[in-house]
Order: sequence, then structure tokens, then C-alpha cells
Amino acid sequence: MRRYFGRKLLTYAITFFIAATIDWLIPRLMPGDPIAGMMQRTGGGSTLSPEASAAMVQYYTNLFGLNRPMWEQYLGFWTSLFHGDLGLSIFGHGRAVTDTIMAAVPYTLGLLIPAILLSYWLGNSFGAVAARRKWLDNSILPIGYLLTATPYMWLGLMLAYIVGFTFRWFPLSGGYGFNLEPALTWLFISDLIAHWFMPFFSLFLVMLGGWAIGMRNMIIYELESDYSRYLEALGAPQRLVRKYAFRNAMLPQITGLALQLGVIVAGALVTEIVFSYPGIGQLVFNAIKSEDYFLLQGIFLFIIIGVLAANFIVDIVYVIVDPRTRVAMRGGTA
Amino acid sequence: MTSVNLPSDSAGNTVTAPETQTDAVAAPSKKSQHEVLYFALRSKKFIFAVAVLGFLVLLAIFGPIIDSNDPLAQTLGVNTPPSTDPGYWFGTTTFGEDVFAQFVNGLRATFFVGLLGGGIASLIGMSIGFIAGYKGGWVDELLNMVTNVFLVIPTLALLLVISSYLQRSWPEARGVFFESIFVGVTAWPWAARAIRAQTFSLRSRDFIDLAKLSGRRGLKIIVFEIAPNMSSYLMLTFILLFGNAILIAASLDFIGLGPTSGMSLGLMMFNAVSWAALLLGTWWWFVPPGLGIMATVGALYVMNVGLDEIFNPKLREL
Amino acid sequence: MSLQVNDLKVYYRTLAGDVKALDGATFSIADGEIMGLAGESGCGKSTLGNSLIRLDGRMKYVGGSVTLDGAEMPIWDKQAMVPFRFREVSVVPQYAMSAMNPTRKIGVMIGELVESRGLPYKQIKVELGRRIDVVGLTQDVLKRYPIELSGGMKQRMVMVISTLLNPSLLIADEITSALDVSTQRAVAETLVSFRDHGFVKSMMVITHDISILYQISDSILIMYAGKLAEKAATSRIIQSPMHPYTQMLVASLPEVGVRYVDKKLTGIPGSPPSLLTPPTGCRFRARCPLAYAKCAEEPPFVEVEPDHSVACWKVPGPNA
Amino acid sequence: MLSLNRISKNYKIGTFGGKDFTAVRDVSFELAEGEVVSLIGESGSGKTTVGKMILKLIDISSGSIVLDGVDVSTVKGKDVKGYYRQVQGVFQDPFSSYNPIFKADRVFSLIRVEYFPEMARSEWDDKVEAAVRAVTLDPGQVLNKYPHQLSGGQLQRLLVARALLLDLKVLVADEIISMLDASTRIDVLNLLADLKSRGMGILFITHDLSLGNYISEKTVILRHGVIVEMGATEKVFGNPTHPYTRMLISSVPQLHKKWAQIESELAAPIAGRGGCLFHEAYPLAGRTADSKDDPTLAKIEDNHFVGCFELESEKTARVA
Repeated sequence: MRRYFGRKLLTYAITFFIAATIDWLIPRLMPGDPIAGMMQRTGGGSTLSPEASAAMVQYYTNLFGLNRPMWEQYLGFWTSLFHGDLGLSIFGHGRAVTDTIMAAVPYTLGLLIPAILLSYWLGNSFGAVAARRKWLDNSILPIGYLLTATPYMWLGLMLAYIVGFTFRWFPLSGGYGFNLEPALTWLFISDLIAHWFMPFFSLFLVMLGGWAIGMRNMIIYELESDYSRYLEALGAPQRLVRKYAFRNAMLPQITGLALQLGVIVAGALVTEIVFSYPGIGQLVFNAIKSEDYFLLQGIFLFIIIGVLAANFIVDIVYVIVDPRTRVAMRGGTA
Repeated sequence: MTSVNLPSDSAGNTVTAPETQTDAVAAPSKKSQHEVLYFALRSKKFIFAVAVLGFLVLLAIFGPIIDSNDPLAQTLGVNTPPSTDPGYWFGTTTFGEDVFAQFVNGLRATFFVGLLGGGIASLIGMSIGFIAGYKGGWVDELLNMVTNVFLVIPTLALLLVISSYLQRSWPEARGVFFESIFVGVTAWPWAARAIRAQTFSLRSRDFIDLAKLSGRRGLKIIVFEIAPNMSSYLMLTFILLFGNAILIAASLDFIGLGPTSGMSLGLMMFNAVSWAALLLGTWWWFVPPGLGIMATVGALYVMNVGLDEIFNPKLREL
Repeated sequence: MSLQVNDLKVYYRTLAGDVKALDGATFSIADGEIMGLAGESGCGKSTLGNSLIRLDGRMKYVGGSVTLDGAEMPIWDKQAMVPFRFREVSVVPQYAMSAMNPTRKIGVMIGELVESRGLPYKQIKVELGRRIDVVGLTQDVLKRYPIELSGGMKQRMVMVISTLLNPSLLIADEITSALDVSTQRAVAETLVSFRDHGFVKSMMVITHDISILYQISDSILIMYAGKLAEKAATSRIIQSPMHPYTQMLVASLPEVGVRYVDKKLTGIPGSPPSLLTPPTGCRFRARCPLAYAKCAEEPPFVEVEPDHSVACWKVPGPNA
Repeated sequence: MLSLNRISKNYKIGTFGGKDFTAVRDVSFELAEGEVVSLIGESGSGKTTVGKMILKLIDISSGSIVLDGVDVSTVKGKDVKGYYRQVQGVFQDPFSSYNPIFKADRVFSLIRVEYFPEMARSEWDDKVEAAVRAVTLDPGQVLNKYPHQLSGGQLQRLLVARALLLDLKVLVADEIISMLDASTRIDVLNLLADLKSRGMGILFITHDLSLGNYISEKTVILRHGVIVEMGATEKVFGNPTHPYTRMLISSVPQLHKKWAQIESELAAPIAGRGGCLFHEAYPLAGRTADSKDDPTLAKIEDNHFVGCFELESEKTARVA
């Protein structure tokens, strides 16, 4: 078991190492001189206070300082990384990148976690039900395929247009009303939820289709398996046969969740942009618009860490849920 | 030949059906081809998907000819809803651009990204999958590690960083062509994994050993013994990667990293959102591009299921 | 009379048409009888076995009747067969190695299965424990997952599960073919002991290995191309078979002690006919050295001497 | 002609465990021209591993295989083809031996492409026809067909014919008839025996003792990768000495002798002891098997060797 997790952790460590290195390399590999461009803009000082501007100029000199050898720059990058120092953000008016990101993270997680868990649960249930009856199969399946084929942002746009613009049931953009200050009041919380609902729901819908299809296909496969046939031969009711098939079909779906994480995160980013929801996605959008490379690189590292952590959690869950892996890890007795 | 029934060549179904290019020693199974044809013609899913894709392809090819407006020319009335007048079929944007012209040109770009991006991803995924699955041992371990690294890196985030730098330092690279390459280079890991698993189960079959005993080795065995056996699987993989490439590219475009010249469906949505189409209620600006992507990718997915049922007797209904 | 099968016909649906896998079978199994069912692959023996418990999706009931302990089994009706399964007729399947749900502990699975059939697990638990002893397993198998058991252990566990409700008839489908000689013997002898313990009344052992049947069965039924060829007591089938097919089959089997240098055995030339369009008349005609004009008519499966039935015109019998 | 000198095969196993596993240990025997040696063992005995090592499909961990004075493991690159000209194999599953999407006679075309690219078409066709006839098949019936249109027996014979196209010295036949029907398997077995007259040496790998007994001159019994008994076939079967050999023979289902009778005919076996790999399955030993030392093969009579500690004291010659 230790070996298994050791291996996994090693993969993740290597992944992080490579990703961070890429993150460091990209600005140095790109043709042209990004610093010059950046200096030019920050020098203009239109968005920054003079102090912040001075601090940033200082920072660039330190980090990109071409007078220093490459390896020293690289080492310096890692040192500051371990100190949680990802540089300063132009978009954040000279605020530390780490702080800017941390302010956005709760919004993104607040969308992602409920959307993933709820769509996973409901989608799998729908899929299992669909595999049971022909007419359900014929209706859920096409809807499922349409949903997975829908670009996240477009579903968001459609929802926003229909529910937000035409019917005005939910606010169209933002994390909370412009006229409110964050506080633990009912007014604020209800407003927060109202703003949260549509981006959440659109994320949830797209994912729902994927899980439903995956489960439907898996369960059909499981119902054909030997243990299902044996149960039927012994006169077990369909209820039991399906229960077993569902349990076993869940396992590959967990792996599927791990494989989908990157796509889901990407979906959350674009959905936030549609709704101007103040999470990481919106931050990315703004960073690109204002060519804030530090922020962009910081977000990149942040997403990597998040996805790696989520992967590791899925790994642990899988081992807990599947007795076969557990037995294999114990060394097995067979 | 399967291609007879597939008008949608550019959808990639017939690009490189591996059976047709295997070695001269072997003739592919006539009987199984007939069987495939037989089921293909009876698969509602398959025919439906082919029809939808065929229509979209025709639209992408002939649309720009029928509507010769420059998609970026700001010559028409502003924010006009769709009507039957030429130039206003899908209405116009805030800047007086022809939405239909944008749509059909964007559709072209979409198929291009799917074909090239999906093609590159298939090529990389298949190469790595075949080699890892066939060689096994440390080669497998190494390639597995590489695959896993690419699998857990959220590729969109990676593409974000790369393309945003390109935006300034190498603007020429901001076209559909380079976008396709980036998408292709990052979209292959799951395909590599799936093909590796298939190869792994095939390589322990006795006919592989017999091919070795006939003096064949390495690459020849992969190309002439293993790949032909997986031809249907490889085709399905390509179709899925085709669809995935389209979706990834659309996300990139939407974030604002799309082509700086030319048009794409994702870019249309980006523009629509950027210029407050939502608040203006100009739905005709963002509905067609999303619908176009959904129809294309959806048809690809349905085609995938249809083909799977055709190739896989277990899934067929009697 | 435990099992009575009358002119049973079960076909396989395929694209090319119906495969007449079981084309009229009439035989019976007495209480306490272990009947072996043997024949070449594709002769319909597994179809016969399966049709008595559960027709799978592609199998089609065409005609005939099956009576078990006086009650007719509605084998064409999946739902109506449920009360018979497990309690009256049960199976140890060919795929015993993968028959148990891989993600459930064996004991839990048995509990859920038994309770789903309306029996409290508690009621059955003592007997279950006793039978685990009988097959030489330890009680802790109930707390294990199938993956933790070896192939032979899984096989024995499935045998215990299948016979837990003391069915009248047990169908054992090719259960020894994947096993090593040493385990093969243990499994085969366990089958006999199940009958001797009264866990099952009678048994149908399907196999392609006639020498196993010689060791354990009371009678042997030989099938050829979807039809019954010969049924008799085991010793009769081995020592003095009457159907030319049985004769040639038994003569082609090498035994320890028989050597090529001393005595060259020969097989049966040719191969069985396609069951999509089976030939008229005797189906063995094309491969039979004794075939003559009359074989163009289908020979009836008749009792030529007490407890010995043959379907061959060359065998002297009541209607020869 | 072909000699195996203390060959062993070690594997690293377990995705999570990383344990060492010895599939074959110190196996030595010889195969002469015109001789059939049967290599008998149950699943996991390493018999297939030995065959694959001879066929250079897997590497040898230690020891050497020598063909006519040439160490096989030194044959590399282009020379491998030359080796395969002399040494060929046929495997267990006829359907898995053919690439299902190609016609069955592609196995011949491959040989032509790789070995006889110069040969004229008509000359090659004659050569193929001759080989097909040599395995008692009718070329018109079997050539130009897909694998699924042919029977298992026909497919296996075609593979033997494929080997005959080369200048074969050694044929490794790994369980080649175990998946065939009883009525045809004996003919394929006879075919193998007939190949001896062409001066070929055949390694017949099987789990079925009666088949080994039927065609081979020499028998090697393998258990857990170690030879426990070997010698002239009539001696191994006539006077089985190792407890494992006895257990195997007494478990074989025979056609005219019941298990109980066979067992009673075998005289009291010798006792094993700690260190012997058979120990844990053999209650008479009563000692722990913690030693990795195997008993060395002792010569108990001319051309008959047994690996058992009890015999070491009286051994007259040490082998290997």
C-alpha cells in the first residue's frame, strides 16, 4: 500500500516539478522580450501607484535579472515558490499574486465542489435507471450526449439569456450585488446564493450528461458479466442484480472522475467568465486582458496544485472503495 | 469499402482506415466488411450522425461561397435580428458584421481544428500507446509516467499560459493552425492510455508470437499485426479526439486566446460576451456558434456510439 | 423420476438464421442419478444445460417440455422460472471462477442472495458452515473477497452456494475442464459426495471429457450435432457402446498405458455438420463408416435394451 | 541436438509487491533428433516458460540452451531468423494463433515474405500444397479461408504445415491439442508422432499425462519450475517414484480404471522432507520447507531420475 501511494506521489511530484519548470521556462523561451513590454506598460503607471510601480520594477529586476546565470534564476524561482511568493499582480494593483488568487479561490471551489458531487451522484443514478428501461434509455441517452457535447460557456450563455435576461429570475453577473458589502447577513447570503446558482447549475448540467452516459454504458457491461448471470441463474431478483452491477460500475466511474478533473476545471473557468463570477476563471480572463503574466503563471501553478490534490483524494477513495486493489496491495493470499 | 457510405470525408471517418494500408500479404476480411456495412446501414444513430455532420460540412464548404460577405467587415446595419434579407440571415453584430458569414467561416475553422488537432493527438496517443503496450518493461514505465504527467496537468491551464505569451511575442502564431497544433499536442494522454491497454491485451495473443517466429520484430508487428486488429478502435479514438479538440479550442477562443485574424465559433462567443450581447439581448450573436459546436461534437459522439455498436457484436441488438 | 425432458428444442438466433443447437431431446434422469452429458463442442450440450435453468438472450425456446419432480417447468418464461431456480434446479456454471461478485465479501453475498429468495440468512448459516467443512474450506472464506481465493477454492465455494437450498437437480457445466488433474479429481469427487450427502437429488454433469464421466457418473448421454445419440449406464457406454459415434469416440481416447508405438489410435474423420442447415436423416451419416441408404431417414432415439437408448438404424432394436 | 543446461527464469512480479518469482529453476534435459520429449506439468509449473525460452520469446535468466553446439542466447539480430528456420512452435489456442482479420493461409505468406522472397510463385504454391498434404489436409478445402471458417484441428495442422516449410529440427508443441475435440485431437497427436520419422525433435508440452505417455520417448515432470522426475517414458509411467508423479498418475481420470483402483495399485510412496518443493502438499514430509535447496536428481535405474531427498543417499549418479 505504501508502495502504491509512494508511486502515485512520485508521479504527482514529477508532474508538479515539470509544470513549475514549464511555468518558469515559457517567458524565457518566447521570442521577443516580455519584460520590456511589461515595463513599458507598468512604466506608464496608469493603473499603479508610484510605490507599487517601483516595487514591481524592483521585483522584475530581481526575478528576470539577466545579469544572473540561468540556474540561479531557476533556483531563485523555486525558493520564492516555497515561500508562497508568486510575484505581484498588475491587475491586482500591485497586490501579491498569492493574495489575489486566494481571494478568488473560494468562489471557484464553491462552484466546483457542489457541481461535481451533485452531478456525479445524480448522473450516475440517471445512467443506472436509463440502463433499465428502453424508453428511458432512448430519452436520457440523447440528452446526455447533447449535454456532454455542449461547450460549457454556451450552456452558461443560454441559461443566462433565458433565465437571467428574459425572465430575470437570477442576476446575470457578479458574485454578489454591487450595492452590498460582504457580511454575515441574510440579505448578503441570499444574494450570494442567487448569484451562485446559475454558474453552478450550468456547470452541473454539462457534467450530468457525461456521468449519465458513462454509468449507462458501464452498467450494461456489468449486467452482462458472469456474476450477474450467476445471480440470475439462482433466481435472484433484478433488484439485487442491479444493485451489484451499480456498485461495480461505480468503480470505473471514480477513475473517470480523476481523468475528467482537468476538463472540469477548464469548464469552471469559462463558465465564470460568462457570468463574470469572481473566481479564478474571471481572474484568468482579466489577467489575459491586462497581460498580467505573473498572475497568469501563478494561477497556472495554483490550478496544478489543486488538480493534483484532487487526484490524490480520488486515488485514496478508490482504494477504500475497491476491495480488489486493497487485497492486491496487501499482497493477496491467492 | 466503408467510405462509400460516408459522404462526410472531412469528418475524418475515412481518412486512414488502417485496413486499407496493411501489407500486401494480407487481404482484409471481406465478410466482416460486409457485416460492418450491413449494420452501418441499419444503425439509426450512425445514419443520423452522418447526416448531421454531412450537412455541417457542406455548410462549412459552401457557406462562405453562398454568402460572400467578409465576416469581419462592418458594413451592415447594427444589431439587426435575423431576417431573410441577404447578409442578415443570422442577423448582425454590434459592429454591423454578418453573423452568418462569421458562422460558416467559424465552422470551417472548427472542422479544421478538429481534423488537425484530433489528428495530431491521435498520432501521438497511438504512437505512445502502441509502443508502451507492446514493449512493456521500463519503456512502458517511462511512457506511462509521461502520460500520467500530461494526464493530470490541466491542459487548458497550460495552453493559457503558452498562448497568452504568444499573443504578444509571436502574434503570427495566433492562428487556427497553431491553435490546432497546441491542442493536438496536449489532448492525447487518455488515448495513449486506452490504446496501451488494448495493445497490452493483444500482444499476449499467440499470433503475435507466431509473427515473431516468422522473423518479424518490433514496428512491423505493431503496424501489420496489432494495428489492423484495432482499426475500429483507432477510428473511435480519432472521432472522440476530433470532438475533444473542437471543445478545447472553443474554450481557448472564448477566454480570449483565439485567432487574431480570421473567425472561429469560440471567438464569436468571446466577442458576443465581450460586447455585452447578453445585456443587449442580441441572442443571434451567440446562439449559432454554440449550437454549431454542439451539433458537430454531438454528432461525432453519436457516430462514435453508432460505430461502436456496429463493430462490437456484443452491443448490437438482435 | 426426477427429471423428464420431452422433445425439447432450443435454437440460437443468429444473423444468418436459427442455429438448431438442441433439436429434439427426450430423456430422463432418475432420483439419485448422476448423468453425464458428453459430446463435441457445438453439439448442443451446454444449450441443453442452460435451457433447463435460464435461457440467455439469444436462445429461443421452440418446443417440448421439461418436468421436474412432476411439475412442468416453464422454461420459456424467464419470470415464471424464478421460483424453480436455486430451490428446484441449480447450476454450477462453466465460469465458476468469476461467478461471485468481486466487490462483495463472499459471506455477505450469500446472505443477500439467500434473503432475496425469502430465506433468513440466520436459518441457513449453520448448514452453510457445515458444507464449507465438507468441501474442505475454512470458515473464514465467508469473510474474504473472491479475489483472495484460489481457482479451486472458488470452484468449491460456488458448488456450495449453488446447492445450498438442496435443489432436486444440479447442472454442472464443464466445471472440471479448466482445472489441473489434481484439482479436477477433487472437484469431481466433491460432486459425488454432494449426491451422497443428499445436498442434491440428481445431477447432470456436462463435459467433453468422457473419462471424468467414467469416474463419477451413473449414466452417460452422448449428443451429436443437436441430437441425442446414445444413453446408457456408464459401464455400457464405455465397454460396449452401440452407436458408431460413441464407439469411435471412446476408441479415440488415449489412456495412460496406451502408447503410439504399441497401438495407434485413430480419430473420427471429418467434422460435425453446421447446425444452421443440418442435414436430413442421421446427422452422423457423413462421418459414419456404417452409413447406408436408410440413414437418409432420421433414426429415432429408442430403447434397444433396458436403460439403453440409441439413435442408429444399424443397432438391432425393437424397430430395426 | 538441443540441450538445456540448468536454465532458470526469474521474474519480478506484483505491481505493488515487487517480489522475485522463480518460474523455472535449474532445468536440464536433452532433445535428440527423431525424439519426442513430453514436458508434463500442471498450471504454474513453468512448462510453457521453458518452451518460450527455447523459442527465444523470453530471455533466459541463467543457464544455457544449446542447439547443435551453438548457445542459443548468443544468437542475435539477423541470425535469429536462421534460428527460427530450425526451431518453430505451435501453441495451445488455434484461434488465438491466427490474426482473426486475415485469411488463415497468411501464416504461410509471412514465411514466404521473410524467408523465401526469391522463390517463384508457382514453386512456392507447390511447396505449400505439399506441406498441407503432409499434415493430411486437402489444400482445396483449407487454403484461402478465414480462421473462423476452419475447425480447431485444421488450424493446428496448418500451423504444423507452416513449420514444415522451413528446415525444421525442433518443434515446440505447447498444449497444441488441449483445446481440440476428442474426436480430432488424436489425429493431430499422431501427426506429431509421424514427424519423428523426418528426423525432427519434438518437445511436447502438456498437462495431460495420457497424451504424453502416448507419444513420447522421454518424459520430464515439472513442478513449480523444478524437475521432480524424468526418464524414459515407460519407466516414469511404469515405476513412478516421486510422490508428486504418483499423485498425478493417480488423479488422471482413466477410461477403464476407477481412481480408487489406480491408487491402490501404486505401492506405498517414499517420504519427502523439508526443503523439497513438494513438501507442503505432501503430508508425509512433516517438516518445514524453508530451505531453497532442491533435492538433486538421483538415478534410480537406467534412464530414470528422481528428485527426492529420500533417494539422495542411495543415488548412484548426480545429474545436472
